[in-house]
Amino acid sequence: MTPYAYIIALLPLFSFLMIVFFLRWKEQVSSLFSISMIVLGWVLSLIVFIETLGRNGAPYESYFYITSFAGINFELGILVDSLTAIMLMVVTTVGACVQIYSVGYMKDDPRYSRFFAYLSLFTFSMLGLVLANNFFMIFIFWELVGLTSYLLISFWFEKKSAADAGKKAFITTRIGDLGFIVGLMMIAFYAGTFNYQGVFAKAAGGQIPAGILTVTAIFVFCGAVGKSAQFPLHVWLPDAMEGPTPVSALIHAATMVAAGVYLVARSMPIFASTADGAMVVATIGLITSFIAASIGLVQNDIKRILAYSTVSQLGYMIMALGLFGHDTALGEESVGYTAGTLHLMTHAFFKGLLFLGAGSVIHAVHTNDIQDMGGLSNKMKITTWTFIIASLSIAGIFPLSGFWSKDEIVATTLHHPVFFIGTLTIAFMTAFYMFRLCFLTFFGKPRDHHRYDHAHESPNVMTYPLVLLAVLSIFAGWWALPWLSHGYSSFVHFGEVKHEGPNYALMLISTIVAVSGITLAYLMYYRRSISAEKAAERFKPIYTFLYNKWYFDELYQKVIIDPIMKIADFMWNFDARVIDGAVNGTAWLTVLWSDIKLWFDVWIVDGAVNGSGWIIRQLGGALRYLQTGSMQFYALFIVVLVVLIAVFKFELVRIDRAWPFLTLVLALGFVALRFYSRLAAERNDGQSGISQEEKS
Amino acid sequence: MGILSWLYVVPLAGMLVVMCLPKDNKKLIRWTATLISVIPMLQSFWLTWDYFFNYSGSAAMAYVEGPFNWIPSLHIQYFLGVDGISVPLLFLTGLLSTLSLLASFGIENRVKEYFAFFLLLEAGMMGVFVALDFFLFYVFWEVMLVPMYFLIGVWGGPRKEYAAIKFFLYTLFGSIFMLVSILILYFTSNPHTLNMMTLIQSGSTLPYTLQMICFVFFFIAFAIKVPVWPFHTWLPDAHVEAPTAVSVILAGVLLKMGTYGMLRISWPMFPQPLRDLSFWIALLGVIAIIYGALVSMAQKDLKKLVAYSSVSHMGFCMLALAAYSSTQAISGCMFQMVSHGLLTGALFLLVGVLYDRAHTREIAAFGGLGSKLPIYSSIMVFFTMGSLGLPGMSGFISEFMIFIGSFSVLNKVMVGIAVLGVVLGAAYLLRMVQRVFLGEFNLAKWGGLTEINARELVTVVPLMLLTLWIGIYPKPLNDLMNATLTNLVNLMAR
Amino acid sequence: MEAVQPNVGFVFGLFAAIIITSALLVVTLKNIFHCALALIVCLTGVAGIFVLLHAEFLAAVQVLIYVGAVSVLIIFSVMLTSNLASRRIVQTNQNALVAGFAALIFGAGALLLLKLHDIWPKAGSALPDDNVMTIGKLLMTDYMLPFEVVSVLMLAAMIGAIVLARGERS
Amino acid sequence: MVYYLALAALLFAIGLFGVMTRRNAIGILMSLELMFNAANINFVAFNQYLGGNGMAGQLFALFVVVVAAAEATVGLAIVLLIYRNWRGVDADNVSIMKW
Repeated sequence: MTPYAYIIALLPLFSFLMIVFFLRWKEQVSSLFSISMIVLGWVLSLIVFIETLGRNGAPYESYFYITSFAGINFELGILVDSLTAIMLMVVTTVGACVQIYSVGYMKDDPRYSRFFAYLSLFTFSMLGLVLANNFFMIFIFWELVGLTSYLLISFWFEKKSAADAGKKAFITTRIGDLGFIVGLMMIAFYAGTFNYQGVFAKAAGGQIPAGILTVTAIFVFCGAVGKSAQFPLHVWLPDAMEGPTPVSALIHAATMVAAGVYLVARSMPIFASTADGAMVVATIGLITSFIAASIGLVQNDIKRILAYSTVSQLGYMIMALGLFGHDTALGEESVGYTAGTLHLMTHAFFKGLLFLGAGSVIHAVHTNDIQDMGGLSNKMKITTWTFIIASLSIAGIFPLSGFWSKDEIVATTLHHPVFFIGTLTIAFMTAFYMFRLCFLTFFGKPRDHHRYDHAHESPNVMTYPLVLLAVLSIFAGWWALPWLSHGYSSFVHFGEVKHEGPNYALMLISTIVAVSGITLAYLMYYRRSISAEKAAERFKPIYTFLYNKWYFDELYQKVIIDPIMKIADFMWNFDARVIDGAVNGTAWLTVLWSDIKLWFDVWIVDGAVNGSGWIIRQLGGALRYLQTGSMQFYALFIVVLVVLIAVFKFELVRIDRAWPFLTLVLALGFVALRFYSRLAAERNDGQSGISQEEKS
Repeated sequence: MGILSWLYVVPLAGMLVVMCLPKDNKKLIRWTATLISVIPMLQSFWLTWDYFFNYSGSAAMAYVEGPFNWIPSLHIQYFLGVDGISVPLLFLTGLLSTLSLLASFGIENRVKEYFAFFLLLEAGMMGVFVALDFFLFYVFWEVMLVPMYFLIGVWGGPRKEYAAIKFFLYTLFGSIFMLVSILILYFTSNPHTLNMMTLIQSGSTLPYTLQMICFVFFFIAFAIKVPVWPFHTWLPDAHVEAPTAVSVILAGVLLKMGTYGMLRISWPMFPQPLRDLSFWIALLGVIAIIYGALVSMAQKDLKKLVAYSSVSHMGFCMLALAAYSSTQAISGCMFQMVSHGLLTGALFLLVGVLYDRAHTREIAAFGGLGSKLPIYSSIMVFFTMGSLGLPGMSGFISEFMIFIGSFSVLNKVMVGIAVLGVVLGAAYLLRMVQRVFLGEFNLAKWGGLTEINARELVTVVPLMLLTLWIGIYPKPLNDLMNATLTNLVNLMAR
Repeated sequence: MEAVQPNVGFVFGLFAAIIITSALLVVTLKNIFHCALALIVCLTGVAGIFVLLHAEFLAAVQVLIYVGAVSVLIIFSVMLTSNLASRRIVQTNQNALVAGFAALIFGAGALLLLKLHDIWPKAGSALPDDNVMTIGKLLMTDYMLPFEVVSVLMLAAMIGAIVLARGERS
Repeated sequence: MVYYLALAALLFAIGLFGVMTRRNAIGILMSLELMFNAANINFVAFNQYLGGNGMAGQLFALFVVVVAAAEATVGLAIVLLIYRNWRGVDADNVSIMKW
């Protein structure tokens, strides 16, 4: 099956096209078709996964189309190794759950079919991204993911906030892509190829200068920063919660944001060759994780809390991967790669579950604000328990899958004290805000009775996916049990046994941290023995600061967006006034110059012309009486002149002697003619008047 | 008479036919003109097809007609031929002409003159792309101006006279520079000739100063057409005032003539000045990219936004042209020309569709059209995405190649700044999409808007397909041009 | 006059006198109808001159076309147009004096020129006897094109005349 | 030959006088015929005395006759028209091209 793995990606594309062109009008058929395609994809992924397991994760690569495009090879191919296989499983599993769930969640939406079409397109892009075997292709799907996320986030585009969020997501990730493009240009220029293996070979072989490699790595990482919502481009993700909840689950748990982590994991050989670059990655990861977790502590919107938790967890992964790169570059052993990718997988399951559970809650109470919820556990059993399983998992409670992956991350940071402390702090905060959420939502007394009375458990079509994901949230991590010598770790390292035995001290520490976080939340929000309000009052500045998300949005608005708009307006005015003004000014000067010339023309040149005209007119006034209108008179005139010419021509008269006489004759003749024709004119005037009358 | 002559003779003949039709039978005039323009369209299709299979392997001119001595006393020859850079543009010209004629059915006053002018315009455009003699080239170049002037000046919007005159004077201003350099070339060549092919070979043997003068003069002439910042201000006015179809042609074909001229004439003819000025050309390109994008962002008029986006997009072409020694960049430039023709042409068509219904183009006046006009909105969003360089569409291929190509030969920081244009492009286009199509729908105001109709669909669907094709499978287009471009790059980098 | 036989000289004198006299009558008579009659006489005289000059065919044509056709045409139009045919009014206009003087000088000058530049041969050349046949042949060979053109001209004139004279149908 | 030429000259002068002086349009036409005839006489005479064996002069005369006939036809038609429009054929009155 592996050679045909591309079919997995093509199935959702097929479903997208089918829905758009044929099935759009039949809503149920659309959704059914879409779901069956992704389930089929899941089955195929499973086969691929098993086959890859059999190969011990060894890469399988095939190109089915290579063109040398103006000097650079552009390939269209697939690369299936352990990472790809895991991602395929994750994407199809979560994708299938989300789609099934959407049948219930989007039931009455007027654009139901379109929603499934978009979901399919998104799944296609994501699978393509995962399967790609070179940087060019990954970039293509990368952008497609951006587009479809835009479409999905602003799915309810009538809502201004949704439309804004979509735009924000697209543009913010695009800023990251900017760096990615530059990274690609550097790859193309310095490596001369886009193919992963080719680039990695060059990077590892030291054929690229170290400085360049660092810069390249950082630029490529920029793409990941945008897509995975890392600091400083993390602002789009919480806003993106404006999309329908299944979309949030799909985009922000399993796929789009995972793409950034995937990119870093995929290009790990580059990062593993540059300690500085990898350190930048790790630092960014830590900062992001910390910022997001701290914001998550005080938010009230159920989805936003999850969003910040996502950002925080992504920061974890990035940090782990960065540390791995750093250590490897320095020749040290590290489990960061295992940790990062493992957490990517487990996180996908439990975060998907959390979002879907949140969706289920929202579906029931029609609000996002946890202050308006409470006591829902009585009404929504399945939702509550699956949600709590996921929360335990994310908090890192033994033996749920989150525990194992988080444990690995903590293990990664062992040699880096700052990171170690940061990680534990974040783990504490995570446990706290997750259970704050749980307690406020599901336990205690209902705070809004109207909503509470209205609440009900979601239909089966929505709860079954929850259960499935809950099972995965519990067991998926067991694959990486430290007691297994040929478990997850050796799989992602292509069979190479990179394994550290269980570190019981570490496990203990992280468990204590998690449990203490949960306990604090329990005390504050369940038992209410510590007043949350008082705490907020006491640390008012910090609370406000966190509540307003560190003022990132405002900062960006002030520092980036406003100036850009100002510059844009300025440029526009510049264009209209200065450049166009210069053009129009030139035109004006030309016109002025023309006016001067016109004056000159009218009074001097035309004066001369008109003067001669005037003279001619005067002459004409005299001569016009020759125009009697009678042809016979003309004939006579001609004959006279012919005779005269003949006289001179044949020298019947000597001009040199006769000219005074001739002049006299001519002058007299002229006067006579004039007089004569005047007479004729007067006589004819009467007649011609009559003839005019007769003519009419 | 070979096919290249027919390419421009048919529209010319068509113009005469249209002029002979009865004035009042508008339907007849419209269909006649459109059907006549189908002939050169099919010819250009066939040409592309045949060129691809039979001639694309070599850089030599194909379908050559002549050189026949035409006016021997002035050494003017009748000399036509095409190669890999003119064929795609001929294809574009043929296609866009027919589509724009189809989009012109809404014209109601002076129908006959309109369509006659349009066919004349098409003849001129075809002629420019096939001419290999400077005299012919210049004649066709000028022939286009006249119908364009009238098309804008008679059928345009409220400030049409201003726009038409501005366009005319601007281009004429450039043409004069071109004429001067042509004359310089003519009088310095020995024996005197106006044959481009010969002059390309001999141009580089002139004294350096003279080369520089000719290069700069040609550059000004072509830059105005492109338009390169700061010669661009005629473009927004002309675009905004021109009727839809004329905007399409203006953006789709006329702008390409500038870059085509550079690639065909001044670049290979004067490699030394090109080498010395390439930094400045790239700088102009980058300024145009950023500046055009920023100014687009400030626009309130839909059409003006698209017009300024043209400035930005053509800036990419200039950047690529500055990277003359990279085949990728030059192919990217050609791709960008074709792609911009398709995308911006389509965007203008679509803006026209909306304008026909709403009679306004003010962005702020709309909102939420997505729910009322789903098909129209989807198509518009499609082209917007193409325009901002989404993979899978032609714009991506071209921009990507330009970046890769110019990164390898130009100042790397400058190219990095140019990449910013991509984000700014996304910003202004998405802002536009958001404010026009998303958000709340004003039912009272726009309740009467109707969905895009079949004829209008016919005009944009081919462009969609081509955009997708080039975006997904650009190999044929690349193969079509590759030999020619390699040869050109060798000439330019000599 | 040497080349002309004595009797020919007499005949020529006779014809010349007839021509001049009738021509003068044509231009001076007050009754336009009488003018037309005088014209016929004059044209017949010219035909006689043609015979003297060995242009028998031309003479025949002269009689047929001029005397036969054109004159009839003129008389017809005189009858059609002239209610004045019988009336006697001055048939010359106010130009008469100057015109007479000019014509006189013209004629006199021509005669004077003939007198002063006596370059004209006295003897005629021998024309083919069958000059009618020769003319016919020439018309169909060397002068084919002028012949055709003149035919077309005739046709055009005919059509034109018909169109003009038909007037507007109301 | 000189006599023939003299005759033609006189005839031409008379015709000229007629053209210039007749009031009646038909009279003018008749005078024109006189001038044509004068020219014809010249042609034929030249043919006789100067034309060698050729017949060019006579042929020209022939064409002149034909053209004259055509001219007369059209001329008379115009005269008829003038008569119809102005109720007279007095050429003096047909002076709409006067200053």
